[in-house]
Amino acid sequence: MKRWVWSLFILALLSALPLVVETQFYLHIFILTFLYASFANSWNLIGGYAGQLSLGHAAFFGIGAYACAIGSVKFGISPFIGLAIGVIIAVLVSAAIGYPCFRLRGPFYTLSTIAFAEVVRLLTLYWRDLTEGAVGILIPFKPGVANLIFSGKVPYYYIGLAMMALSTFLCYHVERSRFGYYLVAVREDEDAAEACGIRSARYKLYAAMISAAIAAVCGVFYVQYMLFIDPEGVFNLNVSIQAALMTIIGGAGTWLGPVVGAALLIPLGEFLRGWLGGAARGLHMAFYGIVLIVVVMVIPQGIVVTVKNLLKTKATRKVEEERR
Amino acid sequence: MRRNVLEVKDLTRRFGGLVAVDGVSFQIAEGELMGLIGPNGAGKTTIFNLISGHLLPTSGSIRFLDMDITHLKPPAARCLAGIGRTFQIVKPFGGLTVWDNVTIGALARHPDMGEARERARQMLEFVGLWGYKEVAARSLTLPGRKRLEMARAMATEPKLLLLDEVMAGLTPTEISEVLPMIRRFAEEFNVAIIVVEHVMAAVMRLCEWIVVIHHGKKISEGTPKEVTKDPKVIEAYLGEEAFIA
Amino acid sequence: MISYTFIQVLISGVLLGGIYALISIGLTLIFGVIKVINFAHGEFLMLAMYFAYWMWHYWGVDPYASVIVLAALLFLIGAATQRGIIQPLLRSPASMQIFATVGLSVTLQNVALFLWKADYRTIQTAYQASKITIGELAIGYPRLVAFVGATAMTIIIFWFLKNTFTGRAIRAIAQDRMAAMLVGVNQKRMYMLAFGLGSACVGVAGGLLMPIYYVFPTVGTYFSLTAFVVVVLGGMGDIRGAWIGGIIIGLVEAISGFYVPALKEAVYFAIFILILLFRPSGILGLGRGFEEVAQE
Amino acid sequence: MISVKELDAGYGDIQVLRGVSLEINEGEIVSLVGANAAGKSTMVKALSGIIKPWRGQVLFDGVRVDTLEPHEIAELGIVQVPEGRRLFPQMSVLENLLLGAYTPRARRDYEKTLRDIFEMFPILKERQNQLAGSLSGGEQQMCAIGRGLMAKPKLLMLDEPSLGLAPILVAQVLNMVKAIREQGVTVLLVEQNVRQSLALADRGYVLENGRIVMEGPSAALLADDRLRQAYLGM
Amino acid sequence: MRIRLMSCLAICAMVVSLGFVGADSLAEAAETVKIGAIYPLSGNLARLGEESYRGAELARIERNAQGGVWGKQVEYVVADAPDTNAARSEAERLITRSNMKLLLGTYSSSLAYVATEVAERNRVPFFEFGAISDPITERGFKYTFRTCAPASGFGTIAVRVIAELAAPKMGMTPKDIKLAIVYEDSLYGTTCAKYAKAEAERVGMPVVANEPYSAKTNDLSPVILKLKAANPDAVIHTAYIADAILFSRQAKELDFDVKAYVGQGGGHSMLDWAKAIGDVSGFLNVDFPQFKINKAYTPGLDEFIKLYEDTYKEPPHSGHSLVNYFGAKVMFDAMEKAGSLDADKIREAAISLDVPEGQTCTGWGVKFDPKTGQNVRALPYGLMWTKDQEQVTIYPPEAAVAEIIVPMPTWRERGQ
Repeated sequence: MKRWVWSLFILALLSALPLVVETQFYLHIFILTFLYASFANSWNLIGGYAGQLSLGHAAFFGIGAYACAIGSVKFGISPFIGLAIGVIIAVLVSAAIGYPCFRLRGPFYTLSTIAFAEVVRLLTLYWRDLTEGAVGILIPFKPGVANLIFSGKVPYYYIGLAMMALSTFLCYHVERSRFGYYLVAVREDEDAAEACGIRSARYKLYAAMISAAIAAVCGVFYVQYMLFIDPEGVFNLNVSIQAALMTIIGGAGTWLGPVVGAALLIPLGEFLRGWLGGAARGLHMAFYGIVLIVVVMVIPQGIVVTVKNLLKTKATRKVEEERR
Repeated sequence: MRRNVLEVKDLTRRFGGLVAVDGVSFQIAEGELMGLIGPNGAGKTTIFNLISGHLLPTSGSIRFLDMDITHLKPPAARCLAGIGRTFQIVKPFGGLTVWDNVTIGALARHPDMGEARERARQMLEFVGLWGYKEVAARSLTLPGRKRLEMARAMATEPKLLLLDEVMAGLTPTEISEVLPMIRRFAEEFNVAIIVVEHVMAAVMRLCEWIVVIHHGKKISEGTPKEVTKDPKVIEAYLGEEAFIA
Repeated sequence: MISYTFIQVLISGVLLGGIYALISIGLTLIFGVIKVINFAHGEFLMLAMYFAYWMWHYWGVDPYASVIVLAALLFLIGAATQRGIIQPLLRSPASMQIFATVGLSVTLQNVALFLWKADYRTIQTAYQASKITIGELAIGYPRLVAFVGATAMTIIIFWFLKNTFTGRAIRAIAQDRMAAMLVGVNQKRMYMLAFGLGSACVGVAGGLLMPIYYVFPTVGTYFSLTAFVVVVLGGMGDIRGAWIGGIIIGLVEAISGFYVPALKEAVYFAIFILILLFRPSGILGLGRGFEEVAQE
Repeated sequence: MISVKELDAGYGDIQVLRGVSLEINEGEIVSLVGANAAGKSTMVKALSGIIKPWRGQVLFDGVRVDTLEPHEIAELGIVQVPEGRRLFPQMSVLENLLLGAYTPRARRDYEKTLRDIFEMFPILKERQNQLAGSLSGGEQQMCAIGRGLMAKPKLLMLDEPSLGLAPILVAQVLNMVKAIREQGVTVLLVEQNVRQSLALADRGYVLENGRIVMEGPSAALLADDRLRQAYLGM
Repeated sequence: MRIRLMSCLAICAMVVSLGFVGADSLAEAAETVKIGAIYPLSGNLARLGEESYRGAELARIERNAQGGVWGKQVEYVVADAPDTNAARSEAERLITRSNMKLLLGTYSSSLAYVATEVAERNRVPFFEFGAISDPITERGFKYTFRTCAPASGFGTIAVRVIAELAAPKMGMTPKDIKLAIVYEDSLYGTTCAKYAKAEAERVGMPVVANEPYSAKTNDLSPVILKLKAANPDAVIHTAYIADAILFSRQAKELDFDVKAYVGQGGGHSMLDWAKAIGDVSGFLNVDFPQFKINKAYTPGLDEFIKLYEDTYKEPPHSGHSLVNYFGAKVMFDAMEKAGSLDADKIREAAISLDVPEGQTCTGWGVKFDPKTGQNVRALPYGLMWTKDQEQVTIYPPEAAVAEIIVPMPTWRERGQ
């Protein structure tokens, strides 16, 4: 129960923050952190729990964002309906792509996801009439709840916070549910999972669909916040890499991992860009790369699990030592 | 009369030109313990894979509890039908705790998390791993992992349990601990158990009935006594009388 | 109807294919032996091209003359990557190897961006605009050199793998690691050699490409995705497959570029996905060691 | 020539060998027999350096070799013909044989060795350009043995050479083992086919569950009923 | 227990990082006027971003030497924005944390979209000096002002150069000239090409080919072969540097010749392009003012070049520095007139500026459209490359220093 108390406490703390913090820039960083944490949560479902290493997740993010932007700018549809459409398209596409691609293993699955995201990017460039191609879509700044556009940061802050809290809660719940157990079982050993009565293909597909849905929601939030979207910005390989990066650094397959990863990397990245300015401009991405290599080689399980292990009660450690 | 659980008829499986399993038939009843033995590469594990659905047969049929499961896919469906198995090379879900491992098995019958965990607890107590419930499966010792696999398979509440070399690599003391446990599976849960095993002494002590496979064919079957006396079996294991010397 | 234009398109496609083959050979070699996909392969190409550029810029070395040095440099980089990053991760899950090389790729790209800025650097040589004309058809000299270079490299590497003790040892370790160790092959050294050799190929490619293209920090991404496509098409680990795959993708790109220019990349990525799904062993079906990794 | 002292070995944390000691003298054929999974192959792998012993020593001509890498052991002349042959299936017979002579010591006069081997196995000469994967089982075994001999072994370890062969071929292969010994190569023969291999060997060791349970001259072992028990459990 | 620790860790990490970011907020110094400057100074856009920034910086140095604005020294708080996400963050940071009341930038259109949007929401005036995409000033923003020519101007001038200068020399009317438009398919190329097409249609010039391609391509021969098949008299090409080089090299290989070839800034403005191709005499280009221009039309240009060379010890890389220099000067004038950094006063002052063409260092006049904030007296120039790899101004006639050469030499005539 303590866990709940603490979660609520932190949530309350974060909720109270905008009352104290007046600098919009800080709120902006929090909003970005919430967004990326949610996006990383989405990646975590398929990449962390189900162990399917996708580097094409930007496609779903982009599909959500574009569906909403096209809907509101071209057809005057409310962004709420755009959101629904984006989620539905993302889910359908993820099912259509996931089903055949799950047969591929290791690097081949990863390659196929990269190729898939590229195809989506190229199609976006190609369907100019709908997407404005490389020009991108500008959303007119018309504040209002109906348009899901706000003039201040605070509404975005709370929506972002809710998005992160919900997706994290979802991951938390998944981790403790039959569904989550099944995903992890499939990741750890597919044959053994089947022998335990788990239809591995089906559960991977479910995970891909839920994950795509969350990614699409993140995309919608992104576009409503940025009010501008272009293929370079959302379908970039770096977008997919970042989602994976944060999850892996935080701890793939743990509900807290993506949040920790995002909370570390986003502010750090903003800080590095501001501070490294001048002499070391642009080095923050190189820094990300090095961190990734180091994490993979030194603490492949990520920060959360490593810290957890350090904190393990003596009793558990004793048992483990006895075992060895 | 005990009810027949599994009936295998003329089971055949080819890999390219190689006939790994060649027209094998046998059957097993509730609560029965059967040994499936044979020299290296005889095709025992292939037979297990055919029964558990990890492979599909080229010809022949498999009946399980009055149901034709010859082509039932995927393997998960067979588990849900009531066939549990372990793997020759143990496949625990390494990153998960012991309790979680068995819980995953139990979830097959108890969708409710609480029930599944309770069920898993019972199985862990049964195999004597309850004390290690929070330990990561991969840090268990080999005998521990073998027990874990059995507990996980039993947690799916099978009517038929396939044990693939659960005693290989264990010391005689460890084996003598495992034997009664397997016997209790059969007795207390009324499950039919087929054992593939290389530790002959253990198989002979454990099983009521032995089927001997050689080069994919069934060459003999009977009680342990009958089988060990069978010249065909001796030849399969020890080779023909020397004729070069 | 085969018009002159169409033939010219085909010629362009084959020449472009040569360039793709050039870059893909190293990738496929590394995969074939170590079963690791080097996601930083494109960045290695970028490094090679920068080296070629600096050598031309400071010492006036013709890029064609610098290929030997480039190959040696890249060999060292490749061997060091294998020793320092891949070897410690050999027993880790494939995902860890993927992320290590992805991390390397991100790092190299951004360090290059920092050190050398985003400027496009080109070199000027006397021959780079010259061409061979046959009737109305034109074949650019540098592209022809790249094509011939790719073909020669395919042949040389193929010969090396076939006819030398070391080459056979590399193939042996790719086919059966344990058996190769038993005949006395030093696994670690062969892995370093294979990674080095695969990277050396990209060094040669850098030298041969410099008269045609320009170098900038993200030039690798222009080629690496295509190289993945080529390698999968040709069959992972198959040197000849990489050559043929390169030519095919070159042709596909040229032809689709002529008819549906905006979608030409989409066309070959679609081919890529289809190949992965339906014929993962590649066109020649020689991509050994692939099925075990690729499919259930 | 080889002496193994109190060797423990296994995979991961699975212990297979428990305190095994054995001796092989120069020019002998020693047979290592035992039921499936008794630890025979593990023994051979430990000798080749494929797995590192946990405890104990392996001395080769008085020098410790258990700490060496597989390729260094191969260079010393301890050569294994692995279970299941493990040929390089995508390479020709000739390439497989040449790879046998990969170590510098063997490479020096590999052409002569190759001629000798072609003389010994004419069928390999005939098939030298065929892919090894396309050979029949018996031919593959000969190719594997040929590959082992190309390394100019001082000790040749044959792991289950008769596995999966028809009886007539088994006899042929085992006869070859005799011929190899006559060329001055010491042989460690690991076999399921107890009767035939013991008939061929000078001495034998019986492994059961990772321990040596019997040892002695072959004839004595063959006569002992405990041998059958070790295999069949009763 | 565990959860608590982890959560605390996460929160701490965030707060600590924020603290670091916070540390760089500069102490307010009363005697300086601070303006936020957003440019891409790292990443792929850095090259021209840096060049643009230099121009703005020179204007500041000059202004400070002359006594600054309202007698106070001007200081820039510079932010690096390599991509749109960063542009948004940096704009937020400058406005809400560093309390900037005025922003300038950005060189790149997508960065401008995002940065101006943030500024507008916060009622902070934004002076855009270099980004050309038209929609930047078509969103009805009250506080966004663009001093430079928009993309539509590029397309228009490109067609006018062909129609007004080239056509008479070729003995043709604009309606006879078969025009091909080819462009890289990102924001920049697409926009320029769109306006070129519109202008061609307006003057009745038939467009026989309209070919987009990806600037990331490795091979342009299919595009060139398609153009060749369409057999145009004139080509308008919008490209970045990489594809400009690739296109020209492959055009040379494939002997693709036209009578008039007009680039639209970007790659065709760069000396690197000329160097990579060799003989580029006769190639036309539309761009911001370059340095070979009728000096009578551009008073102050020489002083700018001198200032640049004195400050950076090298000649300007491109006209980007010049237009940013021009833009900053206009901005300072507006500030001076407004008397304070109050957004509405700045707006009022900017709109009231009125400078005719031919009296500034760029030759551009100053007159902001009150509806859009676009400087309506800024149009790009028609340029031509010479044998010495220099660009001379050929259009408009008042600014011209050379005559157009049509038809331009064929590749064969160029030799090599």
